[in-house]
This record gives sequence, structure tokens and C-alpha cells, in this order.
Amino acid sequence: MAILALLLIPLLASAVTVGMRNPRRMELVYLISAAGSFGAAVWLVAEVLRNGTVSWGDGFLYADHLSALVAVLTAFVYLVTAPYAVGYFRQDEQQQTFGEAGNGRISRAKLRKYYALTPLFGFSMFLVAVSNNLGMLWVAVEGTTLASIFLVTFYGRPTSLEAAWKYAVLGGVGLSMALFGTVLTYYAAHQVLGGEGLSMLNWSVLAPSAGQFDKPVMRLAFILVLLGYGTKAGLAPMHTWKPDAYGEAPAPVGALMATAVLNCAIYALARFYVLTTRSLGPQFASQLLILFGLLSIGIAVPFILVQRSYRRLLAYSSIDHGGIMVLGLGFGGAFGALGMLLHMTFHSVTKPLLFFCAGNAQQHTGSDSIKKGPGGLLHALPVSAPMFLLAALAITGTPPFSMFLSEFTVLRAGFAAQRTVAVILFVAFVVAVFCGFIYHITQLIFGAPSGLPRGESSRWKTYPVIALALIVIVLGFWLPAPVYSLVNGAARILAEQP
Amino acid sequence: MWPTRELYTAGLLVYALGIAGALAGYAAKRTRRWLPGLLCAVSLLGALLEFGASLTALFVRTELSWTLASGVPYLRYTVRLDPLSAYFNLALSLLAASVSVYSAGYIGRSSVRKSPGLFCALLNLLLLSLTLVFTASNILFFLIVWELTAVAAYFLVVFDHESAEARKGGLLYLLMSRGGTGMLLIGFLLLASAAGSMDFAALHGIGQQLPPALAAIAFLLLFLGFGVKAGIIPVHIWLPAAHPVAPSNISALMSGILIKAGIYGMARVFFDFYGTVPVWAGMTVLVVGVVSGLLGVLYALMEHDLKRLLAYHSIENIGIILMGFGSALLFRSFGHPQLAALALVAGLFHTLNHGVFKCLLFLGAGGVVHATHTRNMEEMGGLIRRMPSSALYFLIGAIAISGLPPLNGFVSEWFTYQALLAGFGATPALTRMAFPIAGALLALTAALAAACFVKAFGITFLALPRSERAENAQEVPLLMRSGMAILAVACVLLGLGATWFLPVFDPITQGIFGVAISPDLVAGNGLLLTAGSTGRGSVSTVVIALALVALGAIPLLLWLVWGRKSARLSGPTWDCGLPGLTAENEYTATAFSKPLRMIFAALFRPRREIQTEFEVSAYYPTAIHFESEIKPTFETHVYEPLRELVLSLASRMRRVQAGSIHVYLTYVFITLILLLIFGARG
Amino acid sequence: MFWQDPQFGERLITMMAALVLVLQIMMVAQRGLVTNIRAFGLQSFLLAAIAATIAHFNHAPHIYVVAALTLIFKAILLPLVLERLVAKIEIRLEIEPFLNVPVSVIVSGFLTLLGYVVAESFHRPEEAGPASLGHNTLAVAIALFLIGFFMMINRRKALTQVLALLCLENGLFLAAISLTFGMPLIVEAGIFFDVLVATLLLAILIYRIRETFDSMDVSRLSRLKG
Amino acid sequence: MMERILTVLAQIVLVLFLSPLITGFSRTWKARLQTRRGPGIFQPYRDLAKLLRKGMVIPDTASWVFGATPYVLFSTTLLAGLLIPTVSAQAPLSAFGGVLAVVYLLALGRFFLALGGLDTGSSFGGLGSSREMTISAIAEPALMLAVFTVAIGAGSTNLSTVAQAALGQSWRFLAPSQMLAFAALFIVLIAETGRIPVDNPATHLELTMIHEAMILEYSGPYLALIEWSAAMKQLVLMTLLVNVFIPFGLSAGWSAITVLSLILFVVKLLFLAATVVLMETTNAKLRLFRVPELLAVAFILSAMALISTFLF
Repeated sequence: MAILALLLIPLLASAVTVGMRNPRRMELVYLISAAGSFGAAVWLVAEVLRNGTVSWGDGFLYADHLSALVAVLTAFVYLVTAPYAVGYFRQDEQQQTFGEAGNGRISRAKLRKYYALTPLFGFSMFLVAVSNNLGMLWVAVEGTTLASIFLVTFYGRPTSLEAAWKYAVLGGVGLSMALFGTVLTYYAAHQVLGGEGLSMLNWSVLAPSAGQFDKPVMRLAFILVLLGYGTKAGLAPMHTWKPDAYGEAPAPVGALMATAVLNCAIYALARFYVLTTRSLGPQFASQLLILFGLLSIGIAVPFILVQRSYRRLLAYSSIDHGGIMVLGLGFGGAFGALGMLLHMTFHSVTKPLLFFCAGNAQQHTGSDSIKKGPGGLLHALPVSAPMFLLAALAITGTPPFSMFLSEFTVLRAGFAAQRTVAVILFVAFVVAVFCGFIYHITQLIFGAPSGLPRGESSRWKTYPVIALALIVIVLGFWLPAPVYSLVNGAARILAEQP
Repeated sequence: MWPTRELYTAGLLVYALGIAGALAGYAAKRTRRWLPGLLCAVSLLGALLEFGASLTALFVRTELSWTLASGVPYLRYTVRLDPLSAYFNLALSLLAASVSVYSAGYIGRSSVRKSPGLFCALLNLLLLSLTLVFTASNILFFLIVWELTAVAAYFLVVFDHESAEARKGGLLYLLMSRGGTGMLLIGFLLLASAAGSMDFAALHGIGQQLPPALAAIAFLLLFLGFGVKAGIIPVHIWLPAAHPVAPSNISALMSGILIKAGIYGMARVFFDFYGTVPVWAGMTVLVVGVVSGLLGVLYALMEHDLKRLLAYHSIENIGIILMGFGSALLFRSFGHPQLAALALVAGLFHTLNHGVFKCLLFLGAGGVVHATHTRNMEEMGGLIRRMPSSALYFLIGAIAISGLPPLNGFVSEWFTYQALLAGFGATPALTRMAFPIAGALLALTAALAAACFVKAFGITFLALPRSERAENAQEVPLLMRSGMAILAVACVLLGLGATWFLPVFDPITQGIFGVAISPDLVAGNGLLLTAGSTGRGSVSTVVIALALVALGAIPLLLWLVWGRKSARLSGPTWDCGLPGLTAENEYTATAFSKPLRMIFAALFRPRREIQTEFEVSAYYPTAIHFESEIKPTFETHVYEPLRELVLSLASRMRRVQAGSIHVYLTYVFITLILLLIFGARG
Repeated sequence: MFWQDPQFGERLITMMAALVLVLQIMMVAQRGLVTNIRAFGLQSFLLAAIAATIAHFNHAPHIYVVAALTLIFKAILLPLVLERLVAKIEIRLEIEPFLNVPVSVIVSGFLTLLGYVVAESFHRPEEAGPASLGHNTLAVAIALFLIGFFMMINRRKALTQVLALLCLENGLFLAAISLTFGMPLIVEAGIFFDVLVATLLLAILIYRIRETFDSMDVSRLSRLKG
Repeated sequence: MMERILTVLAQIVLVLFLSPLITGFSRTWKARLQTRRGPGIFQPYRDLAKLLRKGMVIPDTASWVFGATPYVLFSTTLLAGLLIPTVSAQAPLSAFGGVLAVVYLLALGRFFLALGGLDTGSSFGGLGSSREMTISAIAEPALMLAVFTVAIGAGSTNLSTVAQAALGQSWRFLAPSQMLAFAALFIVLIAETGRIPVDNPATHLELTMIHEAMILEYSGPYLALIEWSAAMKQLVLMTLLVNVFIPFGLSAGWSAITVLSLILFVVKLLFLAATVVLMETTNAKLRLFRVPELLAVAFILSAMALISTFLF
């Protein structure tokens, strides 16, 4: 039931919103859907923690610890984004960003686009999390792309069109590869299990017998899946769409994409990783994942060191963190998977905070430029600016914030796997990213007042920031037991060798 | 039963309370006048509790430890107050107490008065995290509080963030500190993966069990990583950038104890985690110590920014401490636990001593800067008449840091000399020459330090004021003076009472080398300090102090006999016949250090520019414009090119993101083809 | 009867797969946009035929559905939509590739070779059935996929890129259908739906790009850098 | 105990009253070498007595540091004198501070003297302080290395032990290491006591003066104390040199035979002083920036001494 509720609530909200005219009502439906989805996700988590797995429809929908984790993280981001988005778009309305002075028709259409598409976006992400069928998984991942293309073009600027085009085309190519990989996996399973029908692509069916899958096929399949979902996750060198799309999308969309979508893509990859390691042993998948992980972290470094826009800075940080998760998975072992999933969890909490602060700054100053930007934001935004700095510290893995814990876990996994060179590169990259990030953000935040008006524009935009900041701080010191047991259960799924 | 555990825990809680209270005060918007005082009193209370805990832990030799869970199994908040931790915690709490007293007077008057709540929160956070750094007993927990310290200190440095200098210095500090933490991460994890545990207790002597190559890598990484924080050359450049720009009470804490966190880490790693290290390791530490000491003081001499001068002296003193540590490592390698203990005591004692007098000097400098609104010594002068107490305290600090008897600096340097002297006889051929050379360079360092503090004190406090600001300076309030007084007294007590203090080191050396050293170092009913035995050399600061006073009676006597009736006039200083002596006639700080600038020109590469304006002939100039500048070698020759290189590489790399979808597709395509070939191959 | 002889079926499929490949290379080689669209339609039709053949010889009725879907959507509907779009936005009807035709064809040849190299590892003559069938068709499928990919890189205009993307997906389809007799039906339906929606969305994007930039050349969309 | 106090008093008297004699002897001997008549060798006593009785002028820019300086300088130098063996190998306070304490006590005095120079506010004071601190700093490594050579040889930094060890092997001063160390310390002696070629105690030319520039503003009893301290410092350093390297005639304890030792001691000192004066008269003063080269030579000599100790 929880699974169905999780899927139906956003779908319903989207359907209802399409017919609406009053933006305030759209907001209300949106907020309710967010709260409802989160409730459903928590419910799902509770069931999973109690029963181990939950499934529906003959195993078509299926949730284990891993699914529940991804679902609840998505729902969490969805939840915190909701009030923020309300405040964000209200300010857009006020500032007449949509380029009209008249009766508000354009802005109504725009808002409807957001309030209808975002639940759909959420729906497809939930579907990713709870699809047992690898084919449906692919369909759902593709669905996230489709639902978000027009969220990227939201502002209708030429650059946002450009970004959307790159996003769509690269996403299309990438997902084709993922589909190819899925087909090959199906083929490998087909040879072993023989039977036909829907359940033949169910992960829960494939996983136990993955050990007998044909090895060359699985090699090829994993390569294609890695490239495919890797494109979606923004692993280098398939990452190129990311800064454009994240930079051009409205801040709430950016937050969703940078966390929830990333989680979904990595999740899909992880599912295939399990099949591959069971078939081929850990070596093959690990070396590829480590390669791509390091490449992603490394490619983020120069762009973070030299950067003009703080929105794009966030995008590169997202590439960096995707790389860290993949690296953790690649290191393998008990700590590798745990590190990756902890990182996913903490990243999902921290990144939205960063996006919200950046969004507030951008709306306040009217620019996302670091260099030409006013500096001294601390004077203008008494809440968002310090939180921006706090979030920047948190996202770069500064203790006591929790990202340090997960990065440390990944490192430990690296040592356990005796990948010393990779570990050293990892640390060097992370330090360099820290340098670039902090340099830019402090340049933006600190300094003499720049003549901007002082004050936050709305509580809708500051309360989520404060709430998230509190969560980030608390998580730094104390991880609630259910969260840890969820993460740990999920990690065991990934690390377990039958 | 001594309540060590209760005191320690209560101290932590009081600091935490301080943070919470200060934040509440910050959130309450309205700043009340009593708020800073109250918050500083909280810090003081915390410091006193910690002081009590450390003292009981050291003298009663109780070890305490407790653990809290975090929700993640391998992150345990384990603290352990073993002798080494307790010693550093003792130093911290002593300085924290005096800085708290000072701050109560300082905060309301300085640039931080706009939000004292936030400042005090950060101050308490710094104290709390430092306490935990010294007591954390789990790698992960240690690293967390380690970075927390850096972050708290960073925010304190950039508290006045409208100043570009503060931002720059703070940023440099934070970035370099992170680089150091990166090295620590790798180093610690190398050790931890050998031990299979992250608990410090399990890491004891783990260095021996690692393969030699890995042990060497871990050693160097940890040395360099902790070295960044300690400010060893060549990773010192953040120190002169960040320490001067921080509020003065923070500078005092940073130079006094924050950089000692690096020393603590080294002590922990060198002597606890590593047992006997190869000879090159000890030699590296010794050489780095000598170089840091010498270069640190040479750069200090060239400064006329009072606080930066002090910052460079921190580098110098870290060097002296490392000479002790390096000797201890070498002695251990050659199997002389007794000597190793002596050298370690020298290093550790100097750690505390430097903390005390450097903190004192920074607090004094803070008072001066507060009174004159400048850090430039060339605009000071004559302050001894306007700020007599501050001047006295500063002078005590200056004498102590110059290593002059009978104050504490002399004692620890004396031990260092003794350790180095003993090294010649205790080590084989090639190694042994290093010791006397190090000793000679230590002598040079100390003498240059004395020269530097003659300059620092003389130019700042003596003769005529060089600017209107110095003219109008006023003595700092009582609380600030009290903070300094505590430390000045500590300088004297640690100097004169060294023999009674030395037993503190017994549990430490007992734990590390199995030798309780203080019975050997003290003779003559606690009157004499010896170098292991009376025969090897001894000194008594108490007798020296008493004798100096007693011998001072001789001239007094002579004066009473002969000179009493003679006139004692006050008159103008001879002004070479010019109309009246002005501040322009005085020697400047730059002029004072000129001979050394010339002598060490190869190092400083001074650039000077003189422009003379004249109307009739060059012999009758109307104005002379003089500019002199030295190049900070490491900044210009190492870090600047490195930065340029990285940034230009990064800019080149950025072309990857060319903007063209076709290029992007090509990346994916090529990756696909390569992987397909790779996948098909086997 | 020969139409029940699996051997014949195999030959037939291989032949048609080869034709698909030839069509693909033709598309690489020639410059007319509309011809290209029609070639794509033809290719999709052949795929539908392959699907139907497989369904027939392997008695897998659900593949008929797949064949029908392919026929309707890919062979008829999509070409129509695309031609309509071409007419609406009045672009120049010539394709302007980055590499000239001979070079492009040579590259395609190499990619075909690569397809065979990769598929080689699947070749297990001792096994009958889909495994050995797979070897040849899989090679073609991989080649189709790679050539489609190459076309995306080699084409400047937005519309031609979409077309290339669709070709690439045809390769995928061929692989799916020949290796495993298609995916489970629901999945297949979902995939169809996604592809269709994706194409539509891309078409809308193309339209708006045309409106905004007054050009179809996506290589000019390069303001976002760094 | 009583004996200990008596020896302390004896050495105080010895240091206080012998030091002007060496200075007087040097001046007279120098005058003779320059074929002048010069003052008598007791002139310094007369000077001191006179100065002590005169009134003094304190610069009105000066603070208490100016007044404290002569006292500190006097006490530290005198105390240093009590730490070294003069006529007996058993220096009265030797146990309370070895050679390191001697060096650092002199440094403490110098520290205050330099502050006193700066306190007047005149350019001369600053000039003198700056040069004094510079020269002493760069003399330090050579001094310390030479001291180390001696201390390592004796296995102690305690000067009485060192002297006793030296007494044990009377011809040791002919060993190459001893010769080299002696030469190094001799150079340091010249630098530290402000003699030509490093400084000229008789000049008041601003280009060249070091010590005299620092004390330019001192007058009356203060000047007397400073001059006296300078003489004592010279005595301390010379004693160090002669008793460590040429320990003939040192008596092991304090007894009647010590009188004989005293005579020998004075003779040795006068001999050394004569050598210094000879150096002074035969050399021209070095430029300030040539002094480091001289001291570098001293450093190298010490290092060679150290090496040769264990080579030969």
C-alpha cells in the first residue's frame, strides 16, 4: 500500500494541477502532494524496516532497504523543495521575471507548468526507486528526463533552450546505452533462467542467479549501463550537460535534479553493479567505477577552481559528489557501499540547502556571477548568506558536517581495497575542490556592503533554509538509528555476495 | 579520589553552554553591555575546570576516558585524558583562562564589539574543539574536531570580514589547513588499516608493524600534515598572513596554543604511534626544526608590523620545539631512552613556555594596537609612559621569548641545548655532527630573537612617540591588564619554579620511554636543574634571580656611599646641534634591522628605491623618498608559481566544456568505443 | 514448409538485418533531409518485419504486438511528424555534415567492424538458437547503434540529430528483438511510449530553437561554456 | 657554608677590582705600541671613582628602562664572573649555571643595554643598539660551537668540571682541536668586547662606533656602572679563554696556594690582553659588513675544532 500511495499521490497532484487556474491553489496541491509523498515514503521505510521487503503486483513494484532509502531521500528533497519553490516563484511573480506586466496569464501558465510537471517528475523518481523490473526502471529514468526538460527551459531564455537541448540529446543517447545494457542483461538472464514474461526482468529474480550469467554478455551490459546511467548521473566525461541544465533551471528544480535524479541514476547503476559483481566478481566493475569516479571528481576540480557562476559551481560540485558515490561503490566491500549510501544521504540533505541559498542570492542580486557579483552578501541576506557559507563548508566535506563522515568511509573502503593511488588522488581532488569552493563563496559572502537592500524577501524562502541547516548540523553529530539501519541494510544489499 | 572526570566533563559542558548562551545572545539582537563579560566568565569557568582536570590528571596520574555513540558504529566520541593529552590541555586551559579575562575587557572595545554574542560563541567553540583535539582518542573523532578547530579559528580570523586583508589571511589559513588535513587523513588511515582499528589505544606502536615504505609515507604525511598547523617551514605561509589580522585575543590563542595542536599531533604520532623510527625520520624533524627556527626569526626581524613579527616568532619557536622532538626521535633510534626523555621534555616544556609568553606578547600587542589603531611599529614609540603596565608585561614576555635567564624561555632552551650537546656523544659518526651544528644555529636563532625583541620593545615602547596616534595612546583597561598579568606571572613562575614543574613530565616520559626523568633533572633539593646528572651541567634559575638582585645591591651601595649627594638632572637628549630632538631623529624599525638585512641579503633579496628631490644641487635635497622591501622567498618562489600553474592548467582544462553539443557527444562516443574494445578484449 | 523452417527464418532475419545496416550507411552517405527521414521509415519498417518474422518462427505472439507498434509509430507516425516539422519550419533541405561523405562512410565501415569485434565474444557455435542468431544480428545492432551515434555527432542540425537518435534506437530495438525476442510487453510498451514522448519533446524544442535562434544549426548553441 | 660565602665574596672582589686593571693595562700597552705615553694602568680606577661621584643628566625622553639598564648590566656581568673559575678550578657559584648561563647572562645584560640605547631617542642610541645586537647575534654560533667543543670534551657544561678536566691533561691545549677552538673563541672575544677590527672602543665617530654609540647618553654613576661592566665582561671572556685552554696554575680548591694561582692568573690575563692589543694595533678596523666574514671564519674554526676532536 505504501508503494502505491507513494506513486499515486504525486501523479494525482499533477493531474489535478493541470486543470487549475489559481496559482494559490496550485501551490496548495503541490504542498500537500509533497507532504503526502514524504509521509508515504516514511511509511514505506517503516514497512521495509519491519518486514525486510515490500512488494506489490506480483513483484512488479518492490522495495527493499535500498529502494526505500532512495525513495525517502527523493521524498525528502521533494518535501523541502516544496515550500521553498512556493516562495521562489512568488518572488518571480513579484519581480515579473516572466516578462509581462499585465493580467498574469503568462505567469499562470508558467506556474502551472512547474506545479504540474514537478509532481510528475517526482512520480517518475519514485517509480525508479520502487521498480523491480529493470525495464520499468529504465522507463522511469527516461521519464525523469522527459518530465524535467521543460523545467529546464522554464525561463525561456536562449541559454535555457540551449541547456535543455544538450540535456535532452545527451540524456537520450545515454539512456539508449542504458537500455542496450538492460537488453543484454535480459539476454544473459534469459539464457540461464529460460522462462519468459515480465518477472524475468525483475531484479529480485535476477539477483540470486546472477552468478551463472554469461560473463562476456554481462561485461558488455555493464559497460553500456555504466555509460548510460552514468550519463544520467553526470559522470565524466558524460557530465557535460549538467552545468548547463543545473545553471539554467530554477533553483528548486536544480535542487531536485542535483540530488534526487542523481540518486536515481546511481541507484539504477548500483542495481546493475550487484548483478555484474555476482556474475564477474568484483574486479571488473570496480575498476571501471573507480576510473569513472576519479575522472568525475577530477574533472570537477578545474571548473570549481576557475568559475564565474555560482550556480554552475553547484553543478560541478554535483558531478564531484556523483563521482564520490561511484568511487565508494567501486571500492566495494562493507565500507564502500556504506560510504556511498551515506554520502548519498548526506548529499541529499546538504545540496538542496546550497541550491536554496544560491537561489535566494540569485533572486536578490539578479545575477549568478561571482566575479561581477556584489560581494558582501552577508549584509544583504542575514540568513541565506551565512547559511550559504555553512552549506559550502558542509558540501566540501568539512567536519563536523556529515559529508566528512561519508567521505571518510569511502576513503576507508579505498584503503581496505588497497587502492592507495586512487585514495591519494581522491584526497587531493577533494582538497582542491574545497579550495575553489570556499574561495568563491567567501568572495561572494564577505566584504563591505554593496548597496543592495537588506533583508530576506520571504519566510517561504528562509524557513526551509533554516530547517535544512539544522538538519545538516545535527546529522553531523548524530545519525538517528532508523536512518542508519536503513542505510546499513541497503549497503548490505550492495555488498553481499551470495 | 580526585574528580578528574567530573572536572573535565564539566569543563566541556561549560564551553558548550558558552556556545549556546552566546548564540542566544546573538539571536536576541539587542546587545547588552554585560553580555561579553558574562560570556567571558563562562569561558573562564570552563578553562578553570579544565585546568583542574588536567592538573589532577598529571599529578595524581589518573587517566580518564569515556565514549559516546554517534549513531554510526565506527564514529565514537572517545576521549582519553592520558598524560600527554592532559599536558596539552593544561597549557590550553591556562592560556584560555587568561585570554578569557583579557577578552572581557577587549571585546567591548575592539572591532568585534558589533556582535559580541557571535564572537563569544566562536571563541567558546574554538576552546571546546581544541580541548577535544587534545583529548580525542579516535581517528575519526580527532579529525572532526581537528577541522572544527580550523573552521572556528577561520571565522574568528575573518570576523572583521570587511577587511580584505583579514579575508585573504583567513582564507589562506583555511585552505592550507585543509591541505594538511588531507595529508593527515591518508596518513592516519594508513596506520588505522594496519591496526584494524581507529582507536588511538590500538595504534600504540603501530608504526613498527607497517611495511617500511608505507610507514615512511605515513610518517612524512603526518609530519607535514601536522606541520601545516604548527607552521613549519615550508608550509608556514599562512601563519604570518592569518595571525596578525585576527582580533588580538584570537591571535594570542592561535599562536599560543592552536599551532601547538600540530605539535600535539606530532608528539602523539612520533612517540605514541611510532615506536622507534629510522634515523632519517628523526633527522628530518631536526633539520626542519633548525630551518624553521632560523628562517622564522630572520623573517621576523624584517617585519615592522608588530603582530606579524610575533607570528614569525611562532615559526621560530616551533622550530626550537622540533629540535627537541627530532633529538628525542634520534636518541630513541639509537637506544638512549634517558636522553630521549630529556629531549622530549625540552620540546614539551618549550611548547608550554612558548604558549605562555607568545600569548602574553600577543595580548600586549593587542593592547598596543587597540591603543594606537595601527600595527605598524614605525608609528609607535614612547608607549611606556602612556601604558606602563602593558609595557612591563610585554618586556617580561620579550625577555622570556629571547630565552634570557631567569625566565621560562631560558629553561626550556637550556634543556634543548643540553639535549643537543648530549647528542654528539650518543650517536654515531655522521649523525653526531648534526647536533652541535644544530646547537650553534639554535644559538644564532636565540640571539637573533633577542635582537628582534630589542627592536620590538624598543621601537614600540621606548623614546618618543612617532605619530599622533601613539601620542594619544592610553593604557588598556584593568581586565585586559589582568589577563596579561596572569601570563607574566606564569612566565616568572615557570622560570623560577621549573624544578617543581618538571615532575609533570614524568608520566609522559614514563609512558613513552619507560623512564621517569624528573628525578634525574632536578638536584640540590629542588634548587638545581641538571642535564641528566649534575656532572653534565646544571643551572639554577632561582639562584640566578636571587644573585642578580643581591648583586644589584653593590652599585646601590656605591651610590649610597659616593653618589648620594651628587646632582641628578633631567635634560634633553643630544640632538647633534639641530633644533630639538624629534621622533624623526629616532632609529626606525627598518633601520634597526638593516645590518641584518644586508648580511642576509642573499636570503631576503631586498629591493630598495631612493628618490631624491632637489632644487639646487644633490647635496641639498628637499625631499628623499625611500622604499625598501624584501621578498618572502617561499611565497614568491614556491607558492605563487604553484598557484599560477594550477590556475593556468585549470583554465586550459576548462576548454573541455566547449559549449558544443557535438564535442560533448564525441566525448561519450569515444568513451563508448574505448570501453567496448576494452570489454570485448577479454 | 520453408516458412516453418527455422533455418530459413534465420537467413531471412540476417538478410533483413543486413539491409537495415545498408540503409543506415546510405543515410550516412546522402544529403537530402527528407530522403533521410524516409530511409528511417523504411528501416523501421524492416525492423517491424524482422520482429514479425521472429514472432512467426519462434511462436512468440507478443512480438507481433511489438511489430505492429513499430510499424505504426516508427515506420509511419514518426516520419510523418518529422516531415511535417520540416515543412513547418522551412529549413534548408540539405544536410551539412562535419565530415564529408567518403570519410563518413569509411568511419561507418570501421564502426561496423567494431560491432563484429564486440559481438565476437558472443559467438558460441556449439549452442543453437538465439545465441548463434544473436551473433550476427547483435553485430549489426551494435553497428547500427554506433553509426547512429556517429551520425548524431556528424550532423549540425537539430532535426538531423533527432533522426540519428532514432536510428540509434533502431539498432537497440534490433538487438532486443533478435537476442531475446523482445522485452516483456509492458516494458516494451513503456519504451515505445518514452521514445515517442521524447521525440515529441525534442520536436517542440526544435521548434522553439528555430524560433529563438532563427537557425537550426545546433553547433551554434554554444554560449554556455566553462 | 661560611667558606662558600667567603669564596663568593672573594671572587666578587676579584672580578670587580681586577677588571679595570686589565682595561688599564690594555690602554697603556696600546699607547706604548703607538709610541704614546698613555695614562697609567690604574687610570680606569680613577675614572670609575670620579664618575661615581659625579652628578648625572638623564635624557628627558628616557623611561625607567634607561635607569634600570646599568644595574641589570652590572649584576648580570658580575654574576657571570661568579660562574667561571678564576684562580681556583672551583668557581664559587659554578653549580648554579654553567657556560650556557654565562653566555645568556651576558646576553641579558646586552639586551638591556640595547634597550637603554634605544630609550634615549637619539639616532646614535639606535645605531649602536642595532649594530651591537647584530654583531653579537652573528658571533653567537661561533661562540656556542667553540663552547660546545669544550663542553663535549669535558662531558659537561659546568665550567668547574671543564676546568678540572683541562687540569687533568695539562698539555692538551696543544691538540689541534683546542688550538682551533681557541682561535675561534679569540675572534669571538674581539667581537664581543668591541675591539678593533670589529669595533673601536676609543672612537666617537658615528660611522664606526658601536658600543660607544649605545651609551652616549649615560653619564655619572650610570656611565661608571656601564664602563665597569664592560671591563668585567672583558675579564669574564678572557678568563674563560685562558682558564679553559691554558689551565696552568689553577688550584683545585680554595686554599693558601690560591695566591700563587692568582699571580699566574693575572699573568695569563695580561698576556692575553697584550695579544689582543697587538692585534688591535696591527689591524685596521673592518667595515661593519665585513665583520660577518670574520665571524664566519670563527665559526668554521669552531666546526673544524669539533670535527678534529674526534678525528685525531
